[in-house]
Amino acid sequence: MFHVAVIAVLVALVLAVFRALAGPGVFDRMLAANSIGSLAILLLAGLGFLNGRPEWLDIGITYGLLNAVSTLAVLKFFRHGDLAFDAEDEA
Amino acid sequence: MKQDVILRVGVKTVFPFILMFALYVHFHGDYGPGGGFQAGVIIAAGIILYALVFGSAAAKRVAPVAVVERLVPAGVLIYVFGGIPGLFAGKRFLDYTVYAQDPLHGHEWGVFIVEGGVIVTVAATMIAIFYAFGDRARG
Amino acid sequence: MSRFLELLGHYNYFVTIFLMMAGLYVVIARGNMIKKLVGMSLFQTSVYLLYISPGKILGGTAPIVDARFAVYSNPLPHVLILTAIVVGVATLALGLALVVRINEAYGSVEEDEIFARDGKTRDGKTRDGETRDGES
Amino acid sequence: MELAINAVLLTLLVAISLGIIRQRSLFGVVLLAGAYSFLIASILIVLDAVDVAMTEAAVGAGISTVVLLATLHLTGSMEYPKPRPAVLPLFVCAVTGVALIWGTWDLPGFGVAVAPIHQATVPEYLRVAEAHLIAPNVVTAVLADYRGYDTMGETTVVFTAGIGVMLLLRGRRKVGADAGLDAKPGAKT
Amino acid sequence: MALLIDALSWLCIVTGSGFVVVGAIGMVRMPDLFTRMQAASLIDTVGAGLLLFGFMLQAGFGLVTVKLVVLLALFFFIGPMVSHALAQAALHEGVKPILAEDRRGRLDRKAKAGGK
Repeated sequence: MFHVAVIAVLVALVLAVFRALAGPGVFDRMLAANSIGSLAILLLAGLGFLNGRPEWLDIGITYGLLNAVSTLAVLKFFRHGDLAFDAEDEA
Repeated sequence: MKQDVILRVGVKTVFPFILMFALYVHFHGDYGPGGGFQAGVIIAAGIILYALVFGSAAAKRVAPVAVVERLVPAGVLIYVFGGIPGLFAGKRFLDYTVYAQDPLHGHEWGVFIVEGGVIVTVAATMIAIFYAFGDRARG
Repeated sequence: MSRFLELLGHYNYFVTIFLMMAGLYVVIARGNMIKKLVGMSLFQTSVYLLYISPGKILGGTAPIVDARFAVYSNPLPHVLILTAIVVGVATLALGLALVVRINEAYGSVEEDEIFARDGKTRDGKTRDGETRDGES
Repeated sequence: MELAINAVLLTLLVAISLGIIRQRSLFGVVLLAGAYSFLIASILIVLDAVDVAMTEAAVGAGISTVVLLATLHLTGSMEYPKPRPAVLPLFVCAVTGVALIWGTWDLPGFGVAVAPIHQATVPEYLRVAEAHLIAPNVVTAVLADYRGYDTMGETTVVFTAGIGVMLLLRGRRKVGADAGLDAKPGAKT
Repeated sequence: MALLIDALSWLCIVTGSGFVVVGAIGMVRMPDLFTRMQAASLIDTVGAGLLLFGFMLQAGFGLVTVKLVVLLALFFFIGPMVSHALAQAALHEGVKPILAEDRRGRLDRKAKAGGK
């Protein structure tokens, strides 16, 4: 049954990579990159159960955190340009 | 992004758990994937996330520049000093069996100290790099 | 069938070499320095694959010892690459810092423009502040 | 199954790397590099390198994206529109690639346990670990214990790189030199 | 009882897989950024939720389940945060959603052009 999950996630990964390569705008690429991160977490969980060693979900948590960090960094770059931008500076 | 309520609340909630999780990765490194290098990078990522949402001035209150810059060499020194007791005991540099009677426990203590050095250096270096790039932008 | 499986196994090496060449191509064919650095990290990841792929044993599991398993993949390449990754990002940051300084000194990160500008200054008309900046 | 997953992920990796080569906006390159590092982390999971996968995801997707974006802010994010002639580099890469692929024919097959890499030193590590003389995670144990000198060197390299970045980027910008250069036509990309 | 739990986790995993694939197809097929985002959020919420819940049922009580819960909480926390930021940045940047009026207008124009 874990095969089903892993295959589904792989199919979704192929489609997400297609969107990342084809995506007309920057935001489409960003969305696809974020989805690739989420799918990598699901793939990791599925593979862990498939191989009988599910105790490595820590790696998945790391992926999730770093996915959020990189996406927020990109978005902040888009809004302010400067990654270390402060609202206090503006005032 | 400081005005953004959703991001602010979300990051404020997640931030302590990131640091806790980094410590878990560090101390659980003997029994699962993890260790000093990974934990250091995760701590740095947590601080960077904080700096992204609250601005770098707020992040510098959490991790002051002076402290971070002193921690960069401090980690290497912890590593090196972790190896020196072996020399005094007449054994080789980085020989951990001197730390306890039982060689296994000695190895565990040695790995613990050395990994402590690694996490300090890696985390501090990554944060210092981020600060350096961020400060350059404002001249 | 076995021939196909053998090729599928060698696919790892093919992809590794493809990525290596892709990185090399970006480094030598593109003039933008940031893109060159990204190409260098492509090359670097191909080296990770080159080390990790031979360490895998089919049917084995990750080298975290547990009573339930008997066959483990090779941990030694993992150790070498683990440290290489962290060092890799530190050196990438160093390279990017150099690029930032080059951009401040020359006003460009394109190799062609920098060479053109250097050619101009080398014809006797040296600008003091700039050369001193470049040397320090 | 392992081989099939591996093959699919490697193909996606090739696709993303082609995308990185073709992409002219540096911003897009950074985004694709993030996706690339998630994919390579997944491949490392399939190849049983869990510690490496964790590090690669953390470093590649998190830190290097942030550092690259910070650099883009300082330098400007469009690649120079005029492409260079690509025939010679392509030729060099193709020749080198073919030579390297020719070299792989003699390598042992993928995933066989009798390959030479698995014969020396590693069985000893695994035996010691199974006898509970070192930590169960062999990677951490070898990293900090057997190869302690190596890791000390790596830590020193990280430290040196950090110091180098600080030396290059801290301190005041030379405003005069900067302004003089920027006034020249064509200085900004 | 074991059979029941097995069947339930089967159901969850298969449905979750279905949602993941549907979300990914939507991400490729939808016409503009915002609809694509909505399709992609299917992966982050229903797909990931059902898959991880199915895995939880398989894992039983233990550290693995705790980690899965943490992972699920992370998905539910960070997914909406990131989508919110993404949509806001896109709107801020001037990306316009394709509205029903645009579509109807185009259809009307087409109909008129066909009629005349």
